[in-house]
Amino acid sequence: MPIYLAKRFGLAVLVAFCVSILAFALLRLQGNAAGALAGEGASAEDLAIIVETYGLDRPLIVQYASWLGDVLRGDFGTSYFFKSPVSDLIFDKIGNTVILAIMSLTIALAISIPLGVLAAVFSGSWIDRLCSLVSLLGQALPSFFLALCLVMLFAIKWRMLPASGADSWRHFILPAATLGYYITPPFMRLVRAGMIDALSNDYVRTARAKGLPAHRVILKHALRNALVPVVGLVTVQLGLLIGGSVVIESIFALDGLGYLAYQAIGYRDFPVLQAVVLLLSVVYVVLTLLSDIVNAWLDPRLRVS
Amino acid sequence: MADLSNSADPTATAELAETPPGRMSWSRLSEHPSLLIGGGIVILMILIAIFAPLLAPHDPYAQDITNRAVPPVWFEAGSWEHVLGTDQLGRDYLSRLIYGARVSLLIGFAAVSIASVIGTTLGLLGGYFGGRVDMVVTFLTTIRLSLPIILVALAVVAVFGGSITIVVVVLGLLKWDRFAVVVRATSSQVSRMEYVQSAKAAGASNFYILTREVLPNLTPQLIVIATIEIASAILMEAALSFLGLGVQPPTPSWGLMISEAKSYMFFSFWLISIPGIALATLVFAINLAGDGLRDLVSPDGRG
Amino acid sequence: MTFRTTLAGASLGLLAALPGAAQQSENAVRFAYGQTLESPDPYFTTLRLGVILGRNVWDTLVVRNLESGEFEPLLATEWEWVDDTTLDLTLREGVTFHDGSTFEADDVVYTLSYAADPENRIVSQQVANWIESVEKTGDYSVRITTTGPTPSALEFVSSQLAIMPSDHYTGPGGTTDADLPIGTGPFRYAEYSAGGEIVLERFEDYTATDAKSAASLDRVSIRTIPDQQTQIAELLSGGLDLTMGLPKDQADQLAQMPGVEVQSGETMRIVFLQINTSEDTPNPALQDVRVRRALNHAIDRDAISENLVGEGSNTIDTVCFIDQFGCTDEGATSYAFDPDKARALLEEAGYGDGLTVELYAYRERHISEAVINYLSDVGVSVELNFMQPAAMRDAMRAREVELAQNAWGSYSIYDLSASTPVYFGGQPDDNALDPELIETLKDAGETMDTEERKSLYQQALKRIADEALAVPMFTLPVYYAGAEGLSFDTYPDEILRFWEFSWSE
Amino acid sequence: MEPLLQVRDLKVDFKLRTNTLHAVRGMSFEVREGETLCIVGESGCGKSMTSLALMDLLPRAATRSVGAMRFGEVDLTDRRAVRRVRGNEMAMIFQEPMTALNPAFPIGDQMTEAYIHHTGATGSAARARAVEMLTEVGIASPEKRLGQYPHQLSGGLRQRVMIAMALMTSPKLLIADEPTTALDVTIQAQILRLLRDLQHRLGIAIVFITHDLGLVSRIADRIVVMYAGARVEEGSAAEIFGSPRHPYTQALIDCIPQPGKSERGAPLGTIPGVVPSLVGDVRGCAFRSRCPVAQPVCADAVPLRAEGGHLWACIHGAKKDETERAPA
Repeated sequence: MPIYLAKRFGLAVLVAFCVSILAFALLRLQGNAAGALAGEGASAEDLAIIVETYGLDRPLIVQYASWLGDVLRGDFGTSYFFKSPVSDLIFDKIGNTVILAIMSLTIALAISIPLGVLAAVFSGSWIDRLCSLVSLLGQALPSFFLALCLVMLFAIKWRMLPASGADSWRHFILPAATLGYYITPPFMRLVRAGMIDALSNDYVRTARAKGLPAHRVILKHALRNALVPVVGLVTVQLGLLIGGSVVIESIFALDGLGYLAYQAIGYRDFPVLQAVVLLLSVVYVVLTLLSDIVNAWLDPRLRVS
Repeated sequence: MADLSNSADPTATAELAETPPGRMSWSRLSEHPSLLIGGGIVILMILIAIFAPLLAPHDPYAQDITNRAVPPVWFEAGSWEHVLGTDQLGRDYLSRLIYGARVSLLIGFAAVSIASVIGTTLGLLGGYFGGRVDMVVTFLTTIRLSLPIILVALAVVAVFGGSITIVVVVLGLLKWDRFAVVVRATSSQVSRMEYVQSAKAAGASNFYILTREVLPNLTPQLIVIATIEIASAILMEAALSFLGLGVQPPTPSWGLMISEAKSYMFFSFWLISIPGIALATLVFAINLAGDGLRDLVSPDGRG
Repeated sequence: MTFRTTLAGASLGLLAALPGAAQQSENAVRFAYGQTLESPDPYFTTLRLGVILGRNVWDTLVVRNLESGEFEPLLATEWEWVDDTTLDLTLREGVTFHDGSTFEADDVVYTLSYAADPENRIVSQQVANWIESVEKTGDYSVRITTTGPTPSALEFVSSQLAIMPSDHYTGPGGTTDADLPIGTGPFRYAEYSAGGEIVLERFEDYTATDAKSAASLDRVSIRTIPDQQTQIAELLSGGLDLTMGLPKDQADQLAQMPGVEVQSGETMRIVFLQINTSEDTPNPALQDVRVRRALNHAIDRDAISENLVGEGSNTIDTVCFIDQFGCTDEGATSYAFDPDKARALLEEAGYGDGLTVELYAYRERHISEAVINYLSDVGVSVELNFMQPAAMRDAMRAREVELAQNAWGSYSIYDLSASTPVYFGGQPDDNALDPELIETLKDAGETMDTEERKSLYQQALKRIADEALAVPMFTLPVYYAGAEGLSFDTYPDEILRFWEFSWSE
Repeated sequence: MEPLLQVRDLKVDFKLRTNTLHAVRGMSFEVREGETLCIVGESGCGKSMTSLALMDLLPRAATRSVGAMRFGEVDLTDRRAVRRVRGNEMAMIFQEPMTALNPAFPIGDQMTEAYIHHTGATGSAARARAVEMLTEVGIASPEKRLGQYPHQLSGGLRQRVMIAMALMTSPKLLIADEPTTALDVTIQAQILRLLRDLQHRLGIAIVFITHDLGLVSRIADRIVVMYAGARVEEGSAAEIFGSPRHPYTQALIDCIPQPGKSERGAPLGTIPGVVPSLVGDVRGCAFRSRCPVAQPVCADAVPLRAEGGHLWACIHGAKKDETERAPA
């Protein structure tokens, strides 16, 4: 297993490296880097100075290497818009995004695991059908539409929750519920499939034959095994959530990474955008690596061998 | 006693006895109501999109800013002149909705066409050739998966400007991963099959084998993934347009209509709910059809 | 039928909703603005919010009384033009900055010198580039020497030139070591995070004057909420006390909600389409005057003004605000809404088969859409680039923009030098770069004689209109939607004077 | 003596979309205390379904109907009652020791949980019992085993663990569903010996389900031969092997490889033909399509013949007497 993990780690590093090239290309894609750095009304001399200070006249490879060096030291450059270090901005916002992602996941799991279990235990019944209907609807309803409807009901009509912002945990409920609802279907499908698979296993029959009550059979013996692939999905979804919350964060004016990136797109603030894309990709890579490790640890068969 | 092996599940054998496996037929189709309903709605929407000029009662672009936000006919202030009312610039909402179906479907189909070509090609190469080629394909797929798709799409649209073409190309270039993963897995199975091996032995070219022997066997899975991806592409277009970085006005796109209506939602909910429901219905129908197709392709339901 | 009742129910149910208790008890105001502030320093943002913060956190040397039109003392108690290019000011004593340090002549010299130096790259060069030098003539007196006759000098002194403490900056571009910017105004920064929430607190040691009182609110928090519907939701759910800049439709509807009060006000803000006719225009068709005239004829400004913008909006024929000194539409060509004529002009110019232009815009998107529809009706198809103001400004200054939908508020300065020259006087935002216009506007800006100055401005405005170098459209009223019980006055300069705000009861 | 387990007219059906599959068609049998009853038949003949029906473990798609089914005093048609005895007085072990244990939990946990549930014992008492049982089934260093996971044990060990687990609650009846099929021949023999040994020492009744008639001869007191969901013959081991009456039983016995008699590596004997479909109504003798001595009358209801405790369902066979054959 150490060899397997070492391989996975190597792959992760390689992927992160390639993503960094893409992210670097993103900044160069929009062309006039010097002009963007110099800002408005820069004179020709200004531009020349900028080209020299930032080494924009060097070969791209050299520029990339020095940029990568900076990035590895945690220096993502300076925001065109805010004129402050990108790393400060990211450090400022990432907390909100992580809270949102974790809350969304918690909500998604709290819904999908019980429903997935029910759907599997009563597979083919109306509960199962209802669950798959809900899951289909969840995939069909645009997240931003759902978000607006939730705001209308919970914030305006019933005045139970704030409509936007990130000041307290209550502010996170609506955005987290929206994202959570949106990512519930894949979890529900996975739990259901895993449970159906687990329930058809011989060890479940053994557990029943031992006279264990149904809930113990289902919740202990079947669920434990059905949850193993869920762990993998959790890490993957966490990665996607951190990147995919752009829409939701902007609707709820939730001051997180996605919102920062969305604003950065509006300002053509490429250093920020570049940093967020790179960061999110690396987070995803790290999380998938982590999921492999956790899976290996969860499965006793892999743990020992 | 060799025939007394012990593993048979009486139900499974009975099912097999009842219906021959892997055969698609109308009688089997009728056993999948979700496919019938979903497919029916999708076909209806496609027809609406194709015949939009005949169906739309007004020019979807004709604005009349003295006659704005007229509610649909079922409200007191509504009229049959504008069945679904008019939008914030006085354009006929029904007509825009009808033309909007074109945009959604066009983007969905076009983007997924690009994605499926890329994904299928990569998947086929990886699955069939294995080894180094496969490593490269897997690597590319991993990189693609690690990119935050919405953000990258937004960034590219921001650089190149929003238009239907850009949205289609961006989504096409970003959504091939599922095709690659599934095609790779299946084609590596298929390429180990006897008839592929014998075709190889008979000296058939790789291209011939891939296109004539392997690809046809993947078609059912491809269709299933394509439906799911079309639904997801349509939703992403809507999200991009909602953020103002997708299709640009005055093109009627459902995502854009939702975006334009959002600041009216607390007072004229119908403005946002009409395109919202249309979008949800289309995506729901496609997913429903996709589920049905999946059941049809892999009857054990684990596909 | 059920669908119908659901829809109706949803809308009606909302109308019954009441905004909750506002922030009376906290004696605070929660305000939302639609665009992100790029810098807490008013010299480094063109955003209206930056101007608002500039007035609340800082003081200017003098201040204009909007009713009388006269200048009144603020940080300066007396001022006098010694000659056409020399202004002497006597400063107020006993004023302290938020950090406790005393306000002195050094601070004025430092701030104005910093702003005037183009190397320091403040965003709007015209507010200070008329300053040749500033010298300290005593602990509480300074002398400003101008580069030439500058009739509008006090306009800038009274509006944009906020006084910072000396040695506030560490380098060009507004770099500073201070955690939060420091001023002498009625409020001080308590919190600022880039793109996040800004919190102002009452400055207890503020030196109140007749022109500017001390604050009564304890606290003002300002959030960026880009989505209008989120702003409305916050207002309706009691999460916000004030927002400004909502479109007419939303303001009209909000006005009918219990618990929300909507005020509208005429403003100095003018909406016009700027046309890139410069040599490096990305769209050479725009260099053809017939095309530009066609654009003018194609758009029904009256209809947009009346239906989309609402009360308080007046159509304009020149790129300035009518109450500004020097602004007039006399003698300027006015282009009536005439799609046929527009089509004919395009035909004549060789674009009968259609023409594609890119339109950049950063606010009032609904107006952009109406404009696009009008233009497409005469065969001009428009690609819309909707972006953040700073990004659009950069694109404009790089002359990459074809058509720009601008909404210019002249920094609340009642002098034409703050409007027309910005776009036609050779300044960075100028996309016409017409030498004749640049010359005329420059002359006018340096002419002290009022009548002569007026006539030079009129000449420039006439040329802009005749050559159709822009599509002047209308003035923009601003709508303020606030919680019931919040009392405040609105002014045409769109500056929220938080120090005048209070909660009734 | 009252039989420990009594089953009369057990039927298991599976509803299909358009039809019904009759997996078990009217099985009846009895098991006495301390006795080993073997149920023998080809795969798919319904023997496993029979055992699952006893334990109320049938798949959800199955419907069960029964004339009578009693375990001692307990009515096994009463689901609540079943839950009390299942895993307690009535235990079961399965064919695949690889998969019958949950891979996610250690052995000790899986052995003790049901014991704790049924007896209310404390964790440590349960572990002590588990150690005792592991020793009982001949597992060395049982304490160490308790902490191990199933994948760390060999197949034979796992089946021993299964047996130990089944014995935790001192059951009166052990249902063993093909417990040795998945094991090597040598391990098979060990497990069989263990089961026989345990039965002698603990006095447990065993229902041993297998397709392997060869095994049956080594362990059975009584034998039920099943074919196509129904009992075709029942008798003591001596009766079945000594004078099989049903042509199917005879065919099965002919298939057993005889050490010394059949050549090593020679193809095993097979019964020609295929098992008939059990979908829809099954009339007459289900074996008649493969039966070498079938008669037209075999399509009618099959008589059940008895000779003492020896029962068989065939028109033939009062004695191995050709004259009994009905006229053509």
